[in-house]
Amino acid sequence: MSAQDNRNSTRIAFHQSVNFTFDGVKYTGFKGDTIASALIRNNVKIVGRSFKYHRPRGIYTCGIEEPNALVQILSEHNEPNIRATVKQIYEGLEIESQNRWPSLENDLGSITSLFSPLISAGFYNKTFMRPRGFWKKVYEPLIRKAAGLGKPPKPFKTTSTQLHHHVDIVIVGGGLSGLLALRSLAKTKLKILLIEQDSYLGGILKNSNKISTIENKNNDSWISEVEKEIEGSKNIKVLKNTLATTYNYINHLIAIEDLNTGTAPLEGNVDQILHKIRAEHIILANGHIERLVSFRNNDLPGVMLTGSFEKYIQRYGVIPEKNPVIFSNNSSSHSLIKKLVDLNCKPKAYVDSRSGDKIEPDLLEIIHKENIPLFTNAHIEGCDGGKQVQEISVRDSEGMITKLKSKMLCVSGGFNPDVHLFTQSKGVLSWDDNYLTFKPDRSYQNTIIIGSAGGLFQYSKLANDIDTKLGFLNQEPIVKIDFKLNESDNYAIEKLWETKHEKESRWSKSFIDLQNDVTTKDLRQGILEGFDRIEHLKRFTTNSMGTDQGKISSINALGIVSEILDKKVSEVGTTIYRPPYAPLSFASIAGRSTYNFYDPERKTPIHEWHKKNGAIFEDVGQWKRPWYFKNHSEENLYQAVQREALQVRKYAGVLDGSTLGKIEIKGKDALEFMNLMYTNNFSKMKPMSARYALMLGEDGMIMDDGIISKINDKHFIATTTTGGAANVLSHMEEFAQTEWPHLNVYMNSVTEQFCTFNISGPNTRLIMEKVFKNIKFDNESFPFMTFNNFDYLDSTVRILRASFTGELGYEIYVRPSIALKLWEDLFYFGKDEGLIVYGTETMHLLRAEKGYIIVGQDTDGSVTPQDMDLEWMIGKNKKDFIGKRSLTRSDTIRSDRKQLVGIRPVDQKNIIEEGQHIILSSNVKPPVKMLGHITSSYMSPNLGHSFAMAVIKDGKKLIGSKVFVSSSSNDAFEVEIINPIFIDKENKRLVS
Amino acid sequence: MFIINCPYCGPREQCEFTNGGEAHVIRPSNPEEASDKKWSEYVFFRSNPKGIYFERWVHSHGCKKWFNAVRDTSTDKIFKTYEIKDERPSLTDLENNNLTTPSGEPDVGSGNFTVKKS
Amino acid sequence: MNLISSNSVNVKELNLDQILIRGLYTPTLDKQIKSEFKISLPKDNLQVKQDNNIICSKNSFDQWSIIFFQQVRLKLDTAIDKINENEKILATNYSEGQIYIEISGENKIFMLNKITHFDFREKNFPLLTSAQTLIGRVECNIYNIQNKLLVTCNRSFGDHLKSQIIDALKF
Amino acid sequence: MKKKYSIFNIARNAFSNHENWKKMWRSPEPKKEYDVVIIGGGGHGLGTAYYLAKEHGLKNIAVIEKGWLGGGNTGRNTTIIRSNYLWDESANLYEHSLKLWEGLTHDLNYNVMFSQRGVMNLAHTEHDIKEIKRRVSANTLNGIDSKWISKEEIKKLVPIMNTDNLRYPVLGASFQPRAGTARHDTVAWGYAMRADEMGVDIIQNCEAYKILTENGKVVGVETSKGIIKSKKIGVVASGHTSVLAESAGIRLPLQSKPLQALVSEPIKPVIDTVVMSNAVHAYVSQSDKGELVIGAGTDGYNSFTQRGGFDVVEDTIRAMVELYPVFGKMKMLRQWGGIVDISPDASPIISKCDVQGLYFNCGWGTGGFKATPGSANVFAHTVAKDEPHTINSAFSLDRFVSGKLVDEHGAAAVAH
Repeated sequence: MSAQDNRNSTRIAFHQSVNFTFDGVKYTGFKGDTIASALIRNNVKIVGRSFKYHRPRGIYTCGIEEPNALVQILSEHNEPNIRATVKQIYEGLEIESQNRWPSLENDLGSITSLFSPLISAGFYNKTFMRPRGFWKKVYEPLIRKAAGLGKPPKPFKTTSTQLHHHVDIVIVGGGLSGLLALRSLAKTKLKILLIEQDSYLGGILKNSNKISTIENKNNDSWISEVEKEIEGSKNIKVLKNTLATTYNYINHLIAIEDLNTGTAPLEGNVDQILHKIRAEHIILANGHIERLVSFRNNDLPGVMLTGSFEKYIQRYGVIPEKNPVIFSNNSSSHSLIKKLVDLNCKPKAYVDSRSGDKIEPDLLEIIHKENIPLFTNAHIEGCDGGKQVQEISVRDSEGMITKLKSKMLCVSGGFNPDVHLFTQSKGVLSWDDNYLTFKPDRSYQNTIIIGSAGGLFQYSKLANDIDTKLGFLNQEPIVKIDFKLNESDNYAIEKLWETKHEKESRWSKSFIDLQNDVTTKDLRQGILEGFDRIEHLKRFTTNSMGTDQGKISSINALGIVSEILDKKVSEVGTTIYRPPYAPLSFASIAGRSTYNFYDPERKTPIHEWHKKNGAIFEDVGQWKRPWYFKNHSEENLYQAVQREALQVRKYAGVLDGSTLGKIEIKGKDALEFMNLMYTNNFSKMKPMSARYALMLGEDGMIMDDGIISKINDKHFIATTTTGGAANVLSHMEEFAQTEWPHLNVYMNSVTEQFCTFNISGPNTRLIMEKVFKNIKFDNESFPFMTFNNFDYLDSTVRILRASFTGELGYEIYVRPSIALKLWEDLFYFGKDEGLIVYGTETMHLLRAEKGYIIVGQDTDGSVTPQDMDLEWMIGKNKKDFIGKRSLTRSDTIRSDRKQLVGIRPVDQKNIIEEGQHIILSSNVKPPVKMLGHITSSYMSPNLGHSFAMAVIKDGKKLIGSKVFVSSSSNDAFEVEIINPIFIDKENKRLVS
Repeated sequence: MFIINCPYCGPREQCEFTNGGEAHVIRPSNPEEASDKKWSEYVFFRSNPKGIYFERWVHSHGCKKWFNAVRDTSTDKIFKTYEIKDERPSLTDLENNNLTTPSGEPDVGSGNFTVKKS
Repeated sequence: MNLISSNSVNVKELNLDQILIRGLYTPTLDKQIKSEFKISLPKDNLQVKQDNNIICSKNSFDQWSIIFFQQVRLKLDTAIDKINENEKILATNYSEGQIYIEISGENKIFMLNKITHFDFREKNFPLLTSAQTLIGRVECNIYNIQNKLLVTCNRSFGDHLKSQIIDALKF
Repeated sequence: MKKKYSIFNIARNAFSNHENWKKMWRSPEPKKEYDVVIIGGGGHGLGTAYYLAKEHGLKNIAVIEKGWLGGGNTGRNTTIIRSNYLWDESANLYEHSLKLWEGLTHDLNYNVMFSQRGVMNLAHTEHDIKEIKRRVSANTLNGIDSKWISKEEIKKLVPIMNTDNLRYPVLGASFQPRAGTARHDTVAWGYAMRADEMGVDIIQNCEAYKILTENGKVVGVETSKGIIKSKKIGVVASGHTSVLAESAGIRLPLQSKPLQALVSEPIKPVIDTVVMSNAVHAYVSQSDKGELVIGAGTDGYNSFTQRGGFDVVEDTIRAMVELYPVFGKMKMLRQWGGIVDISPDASPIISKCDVQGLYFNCGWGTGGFKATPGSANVFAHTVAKDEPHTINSAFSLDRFVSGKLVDEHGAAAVAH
C-alpha cells in the first residue's frame, strides 16, 4: 500500500514535473507541490528527528501549523527550520533533514530514547551539578551540542523591502468567509486590502471536500467569478502568498509576502516584502486549525490530522495512503470518508469516540452502505511499527483491543478558531462548552471576526454572521447562500484529549507537543511539582514553546491540565500567544535599512575634497569627520598627528568645522532667554562680540559648550559641539515653548546654512589678509573674540576671531555654494605660509596643550563647572539660569569633588593612556583605590613628551604632588599633577 | 507603536515623537529659595501612575512643537492631546471610557487575563 | 537635474531658494511678505499658497517657509534683513542649507511608502498642504503641489535621501 | 522535607514513572500577620525571603505575588549576567552578585544553568573606545576580570561577526570571561523552593493594593486576599514599585517603560559568547536550547502594557543582520515586552524610606536580572538590620536630594 495521485485535483500541474533532492536523493514532484506533498507522493515517510528523543517524525499536517516536518533548504543559504508543508518545490531545490547524525534513517541521537524515562521535565535543573566544575567543562558543552534543530544558515544580505499601507479595511484570510465579506463590501468606496497566506483564494472550498457546490456552482467556478468581480474595482487590493504575523495596537498589522512561491529566488531580486498596514477596521477571517488527540506513539510517521489528509487529496492531488484508519471525536471526518469512497479507497476502519446514537445519521449511513468497519464508543489506544505506523490498536466500547494493520492513521481531535492574531490584538477569549474550544469574545480594537475564526461552525449561519457584523459599513447584505455539503451542517464534538495506555511502560509516550517532545506524562509531573499555573507549566515543560507555538496541541494541553486539576478550562486559562503568528524572517524585518542605509551618513559640503586629499574619517554622531590626513600612503595616525600639530603651532593649519552646531536666536527677549540657557551673563557684552559659554542641565552638570556671538541684545548666534547640536536646539525649544512661553524668542538651526573653517597658527593673519584683501586683521581693528560680516565674491562671510588651538585664529562662516572656492583660496594663498589641513585628532591634541576641555571627553555627565575650574564662566549676579540651583546641593558644593588637573609623567619616556586611573602607589594589586581617571592624553610634539588631563578627587589641592597612573600593561608609573594648561598660560599667542 | 494626534500636524506614528515626561510640572520660580529636597523633586521626581497620565510630547521629527497628552499607561490609549497653554483637562470626561485595550498581560493569576472571567 | 525616472516615477533635484520665518502671524508681517515677494501668508496651519514661481507654506503656527522656484539669492539677503528689522520675527536664509527634490508620476506614493510611513491619502494630505515627517530616516518637509511633491531636507542628509529614493525605485 | 535533586533521585522517580514528585513549594493561604512581608515574587523578592530566612534567622515571612512566580521581568529578560560596571559602588554590588551566581546552583541544589561564556561590549566609535577602556581600567583595579580585546580577538571568539563592512564598524570590545547567562525561571523557582522549605509562605495570585501605615510606621498591606499585617514590608515589584510606594505616600524617582526582547528559532550553536552593542542596541546570546536571545532597546515613554513599538524591535534586527550576516536567514520566533523601572541615574534604589519598616528594592532599569542574588542578599540585610549593607549604602533614596548619584548611564557607554 502506498500513496496514489488524485489527478482530478486542479491545483497541481501534473504535466509539469519538478525535480528536487532530499538528503541527496533525487525526487520528482509536480508544479504546485509543497515539499511535503511531493515527499508523500514519493512515499517518503520520515522527514526529521524530534528535538529531545530524536524519534523519527513524519508529516503531521498540511500547513503552517506543522510541528514535525521542518527541513533545511541547502539551495537557499542553508535556511533552517522551513515547514515542508508550506514551502513549494521548484526545479533544483535542495533539501536536507534536520537534527540527525549521521543519517535520518540511523540517527545516533536516538539512543537518548533509551534514557527517555530519565529525561523528564526539569531534568537539566535537577542534574549536571556534581562534581563541581563539570557543568562548565563537560555537561554544558554536551548540552549545547545537542541544542537546536537546523544548522546555522550561510551569510545572507537581505534583498527584501518594506511597504506601508493606509486602508479602511483589512480582511485577513481569503477563504470562504473572507471572500463573502469582500464581495459584499466591493460596492462600497472603502479602500480594502485582502491578505491570503496561500497562493490562491478559496480556503476550505479548495482544501476540502466539505462543500460540493456553493450558490449552485462548483467551488472553483464560484471562486473565479468572485475574483473577476473584484479584479475590476480600484479600491480593492489582494495580496496572495502573504501571511499576517503581528497585530499591534491601533489596528496595525505586519504581514510578510513571499515573492518566490514555487520558484527559485534570484540573487539580487526582492524575495519578500514586509507590509506594514494601518487600517480603520480589521476583519479576521483566518479560519480554524485542527487539533490532535494524544495516544501511545501518536508521533509515529503515518499519523496525520484528518483535515490535512483530505487537503492533500483535494488540493495536492495525492492520496497519502489508500486505506487509512480514521479516528475522531467529532463529526468532521464525513467529507473525507465520502471522498475516499468516491476515489475507491475505502478507509480500513472508522473509529469514533462517540456512542452510535451521537454519530450523525448520514455519516453512519455511508459507513454502513460501504460497510466500512466501524468502532463506536472506541479509542485509538496507540500505534506501533518502529519507524512508521504498521499496526493500530483500537480499544472498543468493551475495552477489548483490536489490532488493525495500516500504514496510516488519520486523527481529528476537533477544531480551534485560529485566535492567535486576535489575542495579539489583546482581544479576550471565552470557552465554548459546546465546541470545546476558546473563541473570540470581546475585541478591544476595531476588530471584526467572521466565520470559523469566530467559532462559527455552521455554514447555514455564515451569511447572517457576516451581514450582522459588517452591516454598519453599509455593505451589501448576503442574506442567504446555498451550499451543497458533504457533511452535516451541524459540527458536533465530544470531549477527548488523551486515551489510556494498555500497559503503562516507563518508555511509552503520548505526545502533547510533538516538536519539543513534551508528553502528557511531563504535564502530570509538572503539576505534581507544583507548576499548576499554565504559564509555569509551559516554562517547566516547554510545552507549546516550539516554532509552531503549539497550534495543534495547546488547547489539548489545557484540556488535560483542567482534568488533572479538576477545574474548568476557562479557569485554567490559556498561555499568551506571542507575536509573530509564525516565525518572521529577520531579513524582512530589516528590509533595505541596513549597511549604508542603517543610519544616514552626514557629509560637509567639502567632503569630496577631504577624500581626495587623503582624509581618514571618523564617525562623530552621524557625521563623517576627517580624523587625520595621510600626506603619504605609509603615514599612520601617530605620524600624521605629530606632523599636523607641529605645523599648526609653527605656521598655520585649517580644520573643517562645518559640523559644529550653529543656532540663530532672535526675539524681543532673546537676551533674557540666553541668560537663562547659559551660565554666562551676556548683558554687559558688547554687540558684535563673542564669548565662550557653558550650558548645564537642571542637574547642574555640564551639558554642552560653545561660542555665543552677540549681534545685539535681540539677536544671537550660538555654536554647539558637533554631537550636541540637536540636543542643544531641542533643549532651547523645550524651555522656550514650555517653561517661558511668555518670552518672545525664536531659534533656527543654521548648521547647514554655513560651512565653518577654523584657521589658526602664527601665520594665519598673513593668509587671511591675502584671501580677504579689503579686511583689516590687526589687533586694533579685529580684536580677539569679535566678529563681523564681510563681502566675499558675490556673497558675504562672517568671520569670528576665536581659536580652539590656543594660537591666533579665526572662524570663517561661509555659504556652502562658495565654500569650496574659499577653502581652495585659503590653500592657494596659504601654501607659502605653511598652511596645512588637519583633522579632529590634531585639534584634540592642540586644545589639550592649551587646557581647553572637550564636553563628552573630559566631562561625562557628572561634572560641574567648578569641577572643570570654570567658575569664571558663571554669571555670579544672575538670579537664575538652568542648573544654577543644583550647583549648591550638599554634594555639589563639596570642595573635594573630582576636579580637572594636568598630568605629566615624571619619567618623560612614559606614555600616559586615556582611561587609565590615578592611584596612590605603584602597587596595582586589586582592589586599588582610584582618585580619578585620565580623560585626555596625547604625545605632544611641542612639549616633547606625553601629557594628559584628568579629573581626580580633590585635584586642585593635589596640584604639585606626585602620584601614580595605571597602565594597560597592568602596572603603574609615577606622574606629577600640574595645572592643566601646558602651553601659553599668558595667552600671548592667542591675542598676538 | 500607537498614533499620536499632534495638535499642529494631525495624527502621526508615535516614532515621530519624543516623550517629555510628566506634564504640568512647575519649575520653582525662585530656585535659590527652594530647599535641596524641593529642588530635587523638580529635577528628579515625576509621578509614574498605572492609568491616567498627563504627559508631554514633542513632535521631534515633525514640527518640533511641544504639547501635552492624556494617556492611560495601562493601555496606551490616548484620550486627548492639547496645547501647552491649555488647562489640564478634567478627568471626569475621560475615565468613563471603557472600551480600552486591557493592559498587556495577566493581572491576577495566569494567562487568564486573556480569557473572559466566567 | 534629473535624478532618476523609472516605473512612472520621475525624480528631479532642483536648485531653489528658501526663507524660513519664525514668528506669529501679524498683518504687518503679512504686508511685509507681500511687498517683498508678492505672496501672502496662508491663514491655516499646513496650508500652502502658490503663486507661479513662489510657494509659501505655514508649517506650524509660528513657522513659515517661502520657496522660490527661480534663483533670487542676491535679493534675498536684503529682504531678510528688512524682515528681521521686526524684532519679534526671525527670518533665516535657508536656500543653501537644504536640498530640493521634485517627485512626480503616478507611482510616486507607492515608491515613497517603501521608505516612509507617512499617510499620503487625500483625506490626510490634501493638495496645497505641507507636512514634516521622516523619509528614509531623514527629517523632510513635503509640499503637495499640483501632481508633484516637493521634498526638502538638510543638505548633509542629501546624498542619503537621494540614494534611498533611487533604491526604492530599483527594489 | 528537603528536596534533594540528583540523577539518582530522578532515576528513582523514573521507576515510579514520575508519579511521586513532591511539590516544589506549598500554596498556603496568607496568615493574619508576618514578621516580614515581601511584595513581589520574582527572583529579587524570593531571593530576599531566602536570605532573610537563611542568613538572618527570620522564619515568619511571606512573599506575595500578584501573578505567578517569576512571571514578571525575571521571566522576560535576556538573562545576561556581568559585573563590569564603571563606578566602585556599582562594581561592588554587581561583583557581589556575580560571586553568588557562581555558587548558586550548589547553594540551592538546583541547576540554574549559570553559563560563564563571557560577555563582550562592542566599541563602534573612537568615543566608545575611550569610554570602554576607561571602564576596563576601573574594573581591573577593582579586581573584576574585564579586559580590552582587539578586533582580531573578537573575530576569534565570534567568527560569524562582521566587523568591518558595516555602517558603524567594530573597533574593539571589552570582555569579561566570568560573565554569562543563566536560565531565568529556575532562579525564581530555586529560591522559592528553598525559602518554602525554611517556612516562608509563598502566596501567588495575591495582589498588593495598598501599603498600610500608622503614624509613620508600616502596619501591613491590603491585598486581593485581604489585609496582611506586618511591621516590615519590602517592596520588590519592579515596574509597579512606585505605584505601591505612592499608596504609602512615598514618591520614588522612577519611570516605568517598556523593554522588548525576542528569540529566534533554535539552531545549532553559532555564537558562544554574549555580545552586547550599546551603540546599535543589539544584545545577543544563544541559549542552551539553541535559540538566539536578543534584547532590544527601551521605548521612550511610560507604559505598563508590556508591549512596545515594532520600530524598536526593527532597529535591533537591522543592526543584527548587519553585525551577523548569517542571521539574515534566521527567523523571529517570539517577541514580548516587560516593564522596567528606570531611575534618574540608571542605578538601583535599595533603601529605607521616611516610613519606618518600609523598604524598597527597585530602579533596576534594564539590568536587574544579573543582580538577582546580590540584590536579594543585601536587601535582606537592609530589611533585617533596618540599615543598609555597606554594599548598598550608596544606593539610598536621599542621593537624589544630595546629588551624590551613581551615574552609570551618564558616564559609561554600557547599557544595563
